[in-house]
Amino acid sequence: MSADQQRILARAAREVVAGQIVNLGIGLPTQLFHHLPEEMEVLVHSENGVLGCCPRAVGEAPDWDMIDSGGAYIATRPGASVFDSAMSFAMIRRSRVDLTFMGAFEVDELGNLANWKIPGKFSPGIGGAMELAQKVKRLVILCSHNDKQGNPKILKRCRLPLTAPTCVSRIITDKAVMDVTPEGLVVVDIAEGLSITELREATEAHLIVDEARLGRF
Amino acid sequence: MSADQQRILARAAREVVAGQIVNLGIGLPTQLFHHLPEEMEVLVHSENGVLGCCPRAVGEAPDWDMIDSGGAYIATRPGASVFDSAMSFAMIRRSRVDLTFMGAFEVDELGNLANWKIPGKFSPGIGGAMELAQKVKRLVILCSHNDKQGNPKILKRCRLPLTAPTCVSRIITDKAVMDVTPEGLVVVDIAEGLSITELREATEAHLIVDEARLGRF
Amino acid sequence: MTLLYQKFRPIEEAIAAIPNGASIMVGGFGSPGTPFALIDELLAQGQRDLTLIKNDANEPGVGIGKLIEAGRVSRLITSHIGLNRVAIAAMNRGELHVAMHPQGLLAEKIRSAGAGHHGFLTDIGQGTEIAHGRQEIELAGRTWGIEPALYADFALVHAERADRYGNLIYRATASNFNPLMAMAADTVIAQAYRVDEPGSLALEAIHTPCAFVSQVVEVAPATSEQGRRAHVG
Amino acid sequence: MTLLYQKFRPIEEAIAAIPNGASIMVGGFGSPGTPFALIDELLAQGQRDLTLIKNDANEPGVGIGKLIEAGRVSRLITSHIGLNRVAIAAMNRGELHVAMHPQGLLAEKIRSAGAGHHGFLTDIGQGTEIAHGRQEIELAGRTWGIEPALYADFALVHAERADRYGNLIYRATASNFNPLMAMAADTVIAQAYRVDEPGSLALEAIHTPCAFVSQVVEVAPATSEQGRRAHVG
Repeated sequence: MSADQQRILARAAREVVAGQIVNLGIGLPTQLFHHLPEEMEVLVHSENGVLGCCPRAVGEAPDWDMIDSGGAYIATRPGASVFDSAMSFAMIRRSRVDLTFMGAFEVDELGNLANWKIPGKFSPGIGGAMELAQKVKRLVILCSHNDKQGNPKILKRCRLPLTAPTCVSRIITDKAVMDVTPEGLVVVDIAEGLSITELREATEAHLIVDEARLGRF
Repeated sequence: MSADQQRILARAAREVVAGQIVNLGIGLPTQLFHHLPEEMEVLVHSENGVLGCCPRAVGEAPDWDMIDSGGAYIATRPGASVFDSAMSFAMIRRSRVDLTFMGAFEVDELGNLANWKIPGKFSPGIGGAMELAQKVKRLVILCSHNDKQGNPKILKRCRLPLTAPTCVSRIITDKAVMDVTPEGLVVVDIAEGLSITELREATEAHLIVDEARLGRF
Repeated sequence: MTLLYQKFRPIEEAIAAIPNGASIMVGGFGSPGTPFALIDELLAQGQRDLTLIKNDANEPGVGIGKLIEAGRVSRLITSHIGLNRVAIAAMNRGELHVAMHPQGLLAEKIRSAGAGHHGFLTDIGQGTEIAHGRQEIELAGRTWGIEPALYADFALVHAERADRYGNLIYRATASNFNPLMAMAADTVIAQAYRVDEPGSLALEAIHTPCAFVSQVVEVAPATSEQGRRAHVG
Repeated sequence: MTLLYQKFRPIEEAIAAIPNGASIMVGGFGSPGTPFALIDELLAQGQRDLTLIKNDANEPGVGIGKLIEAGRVSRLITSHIGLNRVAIAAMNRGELHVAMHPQGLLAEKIRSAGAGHHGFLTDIGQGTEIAHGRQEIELAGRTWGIEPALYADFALVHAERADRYGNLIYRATASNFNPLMAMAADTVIAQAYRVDEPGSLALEAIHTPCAFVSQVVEVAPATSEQGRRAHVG
């Protein structure tokens, strides 16, 4: 894992409040699993049908029947339960998940999210992302600020097919932490060593910055 | 219980095939419970959420959490399960109940059934009867052939609000066993000592009788 | 949603969250699964103008029968009230507005809300008065009735065992409407005969995962006839 | 429906009931809950032109991946096939028709059939391409999408334990789509690692009551990687 990804995860871990029910999307968000303190009373939901999953202890043999939605062999913590897919998504659609972290191909000023399909290139299906994005109480996006070619992923308007419209609350990238507000994207924190000008150059979306209140991470 | 009711029940018990899933409606059908041989592999469904109920053993203390839909304290036999109301009616709507016995205010030549409401007099709600009547694979009605005033209950057309249209397969009364067929009501068995003329006089519906094939019960 | 470690509460606090005019789902089919202790606390606290949603009306002097007799219920959405003559009399006098649904449709209207839907397509009741005035839709060459989902502000449910996060296990036929209502209401208050530490319940044995439960209270196992009597002898 | 005492059958007989062209729901999310033994028997018997309904396509050489590679599947209704590059390639070549649904809608389409409904009203996917062309209805001043129920001829499900009437208990995350499919298909074939006499399973622990299960077969606990591997390391 890169240093940028580590920084994103360390910052993301601060979003989690003890006592919450949290879902971790496939990819980078899944890694957050290892950044939550073991003693923290948090139940991690995975949409294949488990609430209260946690990493296996070092050296613990896999339970072949116990995976998360990313397919990793997991363990469970006290207070956990298992259930079928209908129950799992009832929980999601009834907004019983407090906080979800997801990756993104694109996010925009309205909080629109695209993370499942690149027409003509990548369309393996949407899995559970659509319902999670649309119904979770708080959706935090974890992604690189720019794609591998350096193109901005934080846009004025998403161009790819949407996962869900106006669903994102906060975006955490290697360069900034941004909140989706009625006024637009407000920069909350900016990466150590990065200037506001550099951040704006790496971003297509208009960013609202109040320097007096700006944090570093 | 009257001798007529006893005869209806004894005849009704012959309808049950070993290996079936059977539902017993409130009232007289519930009594059939006590007419099924204990060793017979039959699971009795009750719509409040149990499959495999049976009478409590003589002297067995009631389990306060274990009732049938009529409210009687019951026991369960090997192979039984308990479940919620959604599962219970899923079973009904998916026609997983092989055979249901129900009472009736009125039944008619088309197999229409009315057994839940007498406008202005009796309307406590329909309970689970509508779904059972509409979806069970085989519905057998157990009722007196005539009401307390001697009026026929086996009609050309039901006059009371229907429980379900064209749902009845067979009717067992104190006077006859009748099958609903595309041609109309065919008398299968007639009560011992009763003449066909007497049966016709007690019935509003047209009855099809093939004397050569007529049974007694 | 309540944080996990804040769910295990005294019964008075849990019920105090219910305002006048609330819609409340109440578990139970007859007596089994009826949350008698929560109902008694609601009776004691005095909330009124309630809309209750329950399979039946219990019996006179039992469960929600007490709330109806105390004049605290304006509206009852139910399947069958034949065993509560007091409720039938109140309905006939026009003091209690009663909406009746076939039992399985009532269960599914609640389950539909619990699943975050807004209704379902059914053929149940076609050809009967249940279908009169019901919205319909054409699909695949047939006509289906639309049954809207039934949501509520609160649910009062009864469980045999729980943990303090609100994971619930039901027993025997005391399950009935409880797990459905626990999903359908915005705020879910569960009573259980035993509330243990998280980790005490087998994962596969949990019927209602804690995510759906807002408050869990421990109540003494019912010892009175009222607390355990089924609706027919 | 099969009579209770006729449900416990040899695997060959159970699978032989499936004709060419059948629609078949297959349980499992990744490997857990995938009925590997039933799939292998289906592969051995040679039925073709199948429509499969499964959350995912397993992995190349695993589970339904084998049926797809053998050219036995004409159509796949699924949620996500990202872990089976062979299935993606077959889709891209036009040899495998793939219909994709959001996972929770797929689960509910199956559950809707299992409950004997014909669809449900949802707001999921509004504002996305999932809603394009979807039938809609106005209800309570809002527009809802209609998701039709998804029935099937057969379901192949995996359980941890069973009895010979077909009562089923699932384990850990091997539950997933299995209980829903067991309700939705006309004929349900269950495999279990252990099939006991009726009465061996606790009443409240049974997840799928036997009424839904047509055939139950006993299979050896999977010992190969293929039989137990999750879809990602």
